[in-house]
Amino acid sequence: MTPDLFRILPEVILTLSGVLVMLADAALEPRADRRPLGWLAALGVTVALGASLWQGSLPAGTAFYGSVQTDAFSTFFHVLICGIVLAAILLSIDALPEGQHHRGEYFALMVFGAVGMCLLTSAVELLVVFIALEISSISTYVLAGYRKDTEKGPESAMKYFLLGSFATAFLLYGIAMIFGATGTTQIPEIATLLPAARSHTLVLLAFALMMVGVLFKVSAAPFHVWTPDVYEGAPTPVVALMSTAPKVAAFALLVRLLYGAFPLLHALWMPLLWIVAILSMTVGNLAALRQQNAKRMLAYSSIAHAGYLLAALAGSGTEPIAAIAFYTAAYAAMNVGIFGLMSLVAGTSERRSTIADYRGVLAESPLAGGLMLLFLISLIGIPFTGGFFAKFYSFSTAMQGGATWLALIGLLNSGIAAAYYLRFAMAVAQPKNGKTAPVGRWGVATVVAIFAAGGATLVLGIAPGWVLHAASTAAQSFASITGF
Amino acid sequence: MNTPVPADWYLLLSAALFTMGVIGFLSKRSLITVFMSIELMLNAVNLSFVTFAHEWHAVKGQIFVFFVMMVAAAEAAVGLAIIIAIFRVRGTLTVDQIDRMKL
Amino acid sequence: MDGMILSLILVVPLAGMVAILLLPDRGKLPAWIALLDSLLTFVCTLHLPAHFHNQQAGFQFEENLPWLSRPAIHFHVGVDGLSLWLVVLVGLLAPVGVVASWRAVQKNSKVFYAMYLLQQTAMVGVFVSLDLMLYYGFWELSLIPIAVLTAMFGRNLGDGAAGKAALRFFLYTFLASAPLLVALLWLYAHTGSFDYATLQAAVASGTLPGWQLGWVSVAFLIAFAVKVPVLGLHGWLPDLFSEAPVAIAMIAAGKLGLYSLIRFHVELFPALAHRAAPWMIALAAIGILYGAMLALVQKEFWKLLAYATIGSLSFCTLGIYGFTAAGMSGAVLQTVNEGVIGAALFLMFGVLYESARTSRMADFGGLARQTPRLATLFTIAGLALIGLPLLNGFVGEFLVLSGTFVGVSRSWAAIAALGVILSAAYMLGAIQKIFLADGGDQQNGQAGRVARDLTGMETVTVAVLAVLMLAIGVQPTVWTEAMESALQTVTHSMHAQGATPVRMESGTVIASSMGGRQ
Amino acid sequence: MNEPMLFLPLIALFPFAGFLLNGLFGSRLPKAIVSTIALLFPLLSFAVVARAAWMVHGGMLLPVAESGAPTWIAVGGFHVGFQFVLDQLSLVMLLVVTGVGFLIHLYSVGYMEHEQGYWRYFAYLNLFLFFMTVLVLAGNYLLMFVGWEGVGLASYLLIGFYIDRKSAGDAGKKAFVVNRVGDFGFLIGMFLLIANFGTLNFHRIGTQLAGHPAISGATATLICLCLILGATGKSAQIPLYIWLPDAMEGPTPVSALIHAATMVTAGVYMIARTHALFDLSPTAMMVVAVVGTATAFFAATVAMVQTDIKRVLAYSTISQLGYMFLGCGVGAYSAAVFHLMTHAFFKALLFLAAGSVIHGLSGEQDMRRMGGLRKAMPVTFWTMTAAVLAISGFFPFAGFFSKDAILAAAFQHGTLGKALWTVGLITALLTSFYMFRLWYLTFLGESRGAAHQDGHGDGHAAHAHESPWIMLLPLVVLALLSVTGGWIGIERFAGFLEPVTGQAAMVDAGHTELFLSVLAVLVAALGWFLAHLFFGRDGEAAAQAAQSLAPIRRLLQGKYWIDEIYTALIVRPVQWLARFVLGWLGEWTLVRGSAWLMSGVVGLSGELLRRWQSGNLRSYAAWLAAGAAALLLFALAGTLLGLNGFADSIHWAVR
Repeated sequence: MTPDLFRILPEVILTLSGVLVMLADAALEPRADRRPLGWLAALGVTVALGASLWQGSLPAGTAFYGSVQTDAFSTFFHVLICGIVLAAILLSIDALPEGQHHRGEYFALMVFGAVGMCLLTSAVELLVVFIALEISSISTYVLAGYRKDTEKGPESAMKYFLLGSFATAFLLYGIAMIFGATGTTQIPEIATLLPAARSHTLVLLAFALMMVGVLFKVSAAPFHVWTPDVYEGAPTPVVALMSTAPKVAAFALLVRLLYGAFPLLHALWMPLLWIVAILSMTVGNLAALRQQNAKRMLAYSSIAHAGYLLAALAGSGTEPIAAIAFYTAAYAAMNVGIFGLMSLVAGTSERRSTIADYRGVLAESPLAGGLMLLFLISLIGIPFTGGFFAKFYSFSTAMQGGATWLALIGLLNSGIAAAYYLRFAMAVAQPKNGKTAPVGRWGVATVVAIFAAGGATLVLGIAPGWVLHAASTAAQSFASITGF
Repeated sequence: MNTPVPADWYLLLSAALFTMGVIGFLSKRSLITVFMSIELMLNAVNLSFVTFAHEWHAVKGQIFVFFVMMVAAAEAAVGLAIIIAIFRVRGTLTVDQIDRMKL
Repeated sequence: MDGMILSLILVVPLAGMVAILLLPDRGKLPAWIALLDSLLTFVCTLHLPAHFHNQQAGFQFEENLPWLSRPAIHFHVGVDGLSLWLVVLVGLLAPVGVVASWRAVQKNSKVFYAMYLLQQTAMVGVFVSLDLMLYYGFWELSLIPIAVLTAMFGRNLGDGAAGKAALRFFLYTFLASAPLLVALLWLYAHTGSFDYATLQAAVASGTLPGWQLGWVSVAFLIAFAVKVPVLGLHGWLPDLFSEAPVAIAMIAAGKLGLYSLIRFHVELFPALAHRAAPWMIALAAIGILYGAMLALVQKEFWKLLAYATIGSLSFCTLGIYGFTAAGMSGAVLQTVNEGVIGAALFLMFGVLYESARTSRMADFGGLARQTPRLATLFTIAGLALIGLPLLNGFVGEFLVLSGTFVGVSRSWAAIAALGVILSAAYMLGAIQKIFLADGGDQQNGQAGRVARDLTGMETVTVAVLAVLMLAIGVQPTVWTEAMESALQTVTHSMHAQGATPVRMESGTVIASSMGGRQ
Repeated sequence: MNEPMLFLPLIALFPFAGFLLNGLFGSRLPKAIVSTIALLFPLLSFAVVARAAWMVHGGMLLPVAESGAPTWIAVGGFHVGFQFVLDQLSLVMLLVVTGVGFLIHLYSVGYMEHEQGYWRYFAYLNLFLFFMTVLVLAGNYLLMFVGWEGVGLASYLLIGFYIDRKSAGDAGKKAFVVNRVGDFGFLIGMFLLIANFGTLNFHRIGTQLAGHPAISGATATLICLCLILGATGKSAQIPLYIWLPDAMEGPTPVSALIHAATMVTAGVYMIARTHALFDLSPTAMMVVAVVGTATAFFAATVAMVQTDIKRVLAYSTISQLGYMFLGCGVGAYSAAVFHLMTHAFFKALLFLAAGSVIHGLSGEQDMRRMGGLRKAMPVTFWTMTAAVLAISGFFPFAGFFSKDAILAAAFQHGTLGKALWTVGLITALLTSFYMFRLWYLTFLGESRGAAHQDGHGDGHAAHAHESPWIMLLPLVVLALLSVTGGWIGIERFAGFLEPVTGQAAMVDAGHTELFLSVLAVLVAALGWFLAHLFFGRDGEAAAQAAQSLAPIRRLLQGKYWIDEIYTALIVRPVQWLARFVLGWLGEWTLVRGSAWLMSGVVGLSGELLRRWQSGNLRSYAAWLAAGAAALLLFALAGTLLGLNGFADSIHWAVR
């Protein structure tokens, strides 16, 4: 029997590296350059990545009295989250302004956030879910408000913090309710005990309240209002992290809850998710049309992508899980890529905020402009890019489940989405005029991160075979364990 | 002699507390009070946990309460730090004035 | 070699693109690479007709490699009579486009030529792919270069008109292809494969639910009709033609949409295409007059060319939806003709615009003396466009009109034939305003804008196109033979739908038509 | 039977070779080489035709079919090739086309000597000959259509030869577009033929008709009417004649070749070629006859008041073509072709002589500034006199025989025939009147050249010089032909054409025929006398006659304002329709409007949603709470009310 520790090896490594970074930061004198700390954090995350890959080879099983479960599903998400955090750290090594003495904590916070998110994907005990959620949320709250000197930084942190804890309170209340109804907080046990639940209104209440918390984290439609303001205020590398990793972890949690805990309520949450998906897509795309600020526009686009992801749930069998897994991977690659480039192009002082500021970037530096075009095209969903295949796979799963209308609305929505992505791409492609500012310097770390993201987007578009395979094995193993 | 108070009463109290917390969150003007209302909501949840733990004679509920309190403490620390940061930059704590980012 | 040629044609432009991206953007280097690469592509495409067996039905040079197992997508490419000459056309137009933008594109030509070569791969991909998902991939990919290059190298960038035109073009096609993807997924959900042959069999077998299949075919039809463009969906054409760089505009309209209409609407859904035919014929016939009349009153030559293209493309749609042997072969031939003539006219208008910086025809006048070569070649291309016998336009138009008149409906054919008069009027009007003494600026002393004559390279290119126009006009059988064998299946399958194909030679009086509608 | 090859395709390919050589290399070759090329190839083509004529004379049976290339268009059972067929009719036409063509080429060398773009002129002229020979030799309608539009193109290029003159460009465009209207009719006719006969080959259609004509009279009439529309376009009859007078903008030899001798006769040739079909529908025949006569009379009236020498000849051509149409209309196809041949001779001569006059007066075309050229240009004078006598129909000249044959045939064609005959006779009177008017104004009386310009006495007559011999030789040859052309006599000519044009209704010999010809000559003499009266002795008779008829004179001078009516009725409405109905309504409102509306709605809703982000934390929290409430309601209400599909899976919820 593999010892319990192996089940949470990646999380342990991440925690250790976080602590190490904090200690190293304390050891350095205040004025020293914090860049090596970034490399240290990056090293830690890479080791954790390796550990989770190794963990994949272990047979699936639970640990710590069934509170944490590792299977192909959790490994897939572990690798994905570690990859995202690694990229975010690499991006921020060059992006953060010089001379800020407290930069050490920045990298530590990112690593601790990673711990929370990884734990979230393998937790099957609601208590562990709550703790993991809080760890990742708190670290992202602080990261959001990182640029303390600007007016927008603290405001975005404040909004994210208050609304986040508000939603977590709802989630917690839901957990209490389910505990009251079934007497347990173990996800598998909930599923078995559900038919014999004490009182059914309690179960439904619990489900609804938990959904509020999770949908907030996923930034789906009615609970998306925080996203634009927070993304606008936070520094761009943090947004690269915030818009992808927590969302990926939240979707893993959503799958765990829906398929693991409440399979019986299928007839209840299917139409619910239909409505939320359509709402998110439409709100996300329409609001982004007239958006001038680049980051706010991409915030709305992430809301829309949450909608496309939820649409996949309309499928039947294990297809939706595989589709969600693949979509999150492609979505992560695109968003990390585009935000990474925006942080590079805007430079340390973030002087490019509106879309018009990005005019003439392709002429200024063909490499950065070209890559930006690649990511935008992938976000639109043009074939031979990851974005297209993700949407294609998600909507074909929905179609298999008979949701033709959802697929049609989804694709028309991505048609509307093309309008504002293209407006951004056209601005980038315009020839230079007077006020085209110079593009930031290509640091080694940024090169690695952005080319990794670009490569992932292209590979997921042209030869998505092996990632598809990984996603479907994850779905198979999840299904076999939860036995639906 | 004094029959135990039935469990539902506790639940009702916790629900009441929770809704008061929500209303507080929506109506209060100062950041600190808003923050306090979140704490109130968390404690309401603790109450319901304890009730269910007693109901199901499972110690797990109480363990949960400890964790919730621990997390509430962590949140308090971070939350107050953020509130101070805002105060230093904006010089005000009234929620309605902190809306630089809109539209 | 036969098994590899199609993927070679797809890869060569990509290789050129990569070479251009890697090498520095100094002077004419990207342009030379693009020219050599496009010529190489053209030579490769010529391999196809050389080894094509006209009589052999079905697809040739087929390659079928599994690409993805989960949604069963294959890299399945093949060519038959229908797509053979269209691939060669793309091969031919590639170098012509490079020559056309030789002088026009000076700054960051690296991005221009890289995108341009990507466009060639996308277009060849559309014509050769037999797996509907692969087809959809190339179909969408072909939008990007056009949109980006129009935004970057468009004409009046100042007031953002180029950006708007690019955006309008992209959205028109992209929004229309959303339902297309849904239809594709629906078919996949019901048949489990994207392969053209299996889908064709499944649709023919009638196992798929009726009314939904109807909607699927409508989705296919609209997506392709926007790309042609058919009348009513042509909002994007005039803007794109007056904004896009010449090399892009000459390949943007017509070919992709028409080929897709035949292959993926008429051949895939014969019964439903048969039901949609009356509407399409009506739209096409009116489109011919609509385009020709609007071209008559245009003051700028880009808009004139746009509406002329709408008119001549409506001829092709008229031919396709007549389902007669003559009509369909005529339509495919007319597509090739429109490509050749359009390329020549675009190149020459580009030269005029580039040297005189204005597209208002009244500003020119009396250029025949200044630019003799340009005048003669322009007149030849113009006459080919309006369908002068012994040039290629006439053969296409005659076949389409005779096919429609005899096999479909006399009234529509007569209306369409009126277009012949209007086309002569607007083209000769243009020739007169630009090249002959139009009295515009001549009188008030200010000589018409000085325009440069064609350079050596440009003259050779347009001369080759002119000779091709004459060759197609005199010996069209070289081209129609391959097309006809491919369309055999369609015209016969149409037979099952009651549209009896026209038997012309046997002398018996055949006034057959669809449901006796005269 | 090894029939010797007649090399028919060469007849067409020789001029094409001339066109290619001059077209590609002409601008770099000296004038001498250009003219040798331009003359050599038509001569070769004429030689082949002459050899063919000699072979036929020697007893070779016609028709002979040879094909240039086997197939041209072969699609779906419809097959048409480059078949060239020589029969009696096309032999006559070829003799005229290549013969007169060569003479005009010779003349042009002199006339165009010091013109810019000399090589371009001869390239286009050769191109014209190529298309005309293709038209005549074509074995099927489609190949004829190639020639048909080809000559239209050549005439467009030649009319617009003077590229500096806007009026030339407009005239060229007008000619081509009006021809295109006719070609539209021809195209529809061809489609009807394909629909009814399945083929466009003359021979096959002939055999199908000869057997048991399966097609009804009505379809035959429809086909013929379409072909007539085509013919009126090409042969400048009402209603599509308006382009011919403007075509005078081109150089004079062009008018002689294209707008007198060859191209304009294509319509008559086509009708003669499809006489089998026309015989089937009397209504079509009647239409041809009436159109012909009306055009003849109408054009003759207008010609009377024209002052430009070339315009007079242009209207005279339209009038004479009217006669040929009348001939065809009454079934006398051979008479029509006979008149076509003779007309080619004397009308070409008239134009060339006029050209020589203009050349002599260095560009002067207005008859009011001519006069007294008799002594200055004797050869031109005598050849022109021969032509004037021929066209007026005086006895020994060619015009008398051919016009008389047509009028005789018309006379016998029932009551309608008699009416047409009378109009024809009146037109003959007008014809001789305006021809002699031209004759008097140009050659007799004293020169009015300089009087208008600078008042000194000598005027044009003094320094008007005779044209060089290269221009006069063709004049003399054509004069001979104009005189002797008619002596073949209609009987022998009809006999020769009989296998092609079928049995012509024989004129019953004896006194009626004699009476008609005498009457014709008298009418011609009367015309001469009137002209002599008005213009012979200049002076008061002409002036006071003009006053009394002033309103009619103005009407005629305005050419009945037909051009203006056409512009008002057709051109303006089309442009208005295009600019406003299609332009504004179609493009801006429907197409652009719909796209703008859609994007507007989407954009507006986007704007509203953007407003939703008020930035105020409490409003965010409110939305969050509202969302949560909605979710709760949905979860609870959904189960209790048993929304669709809810009840089955969690049936126990109601408990």
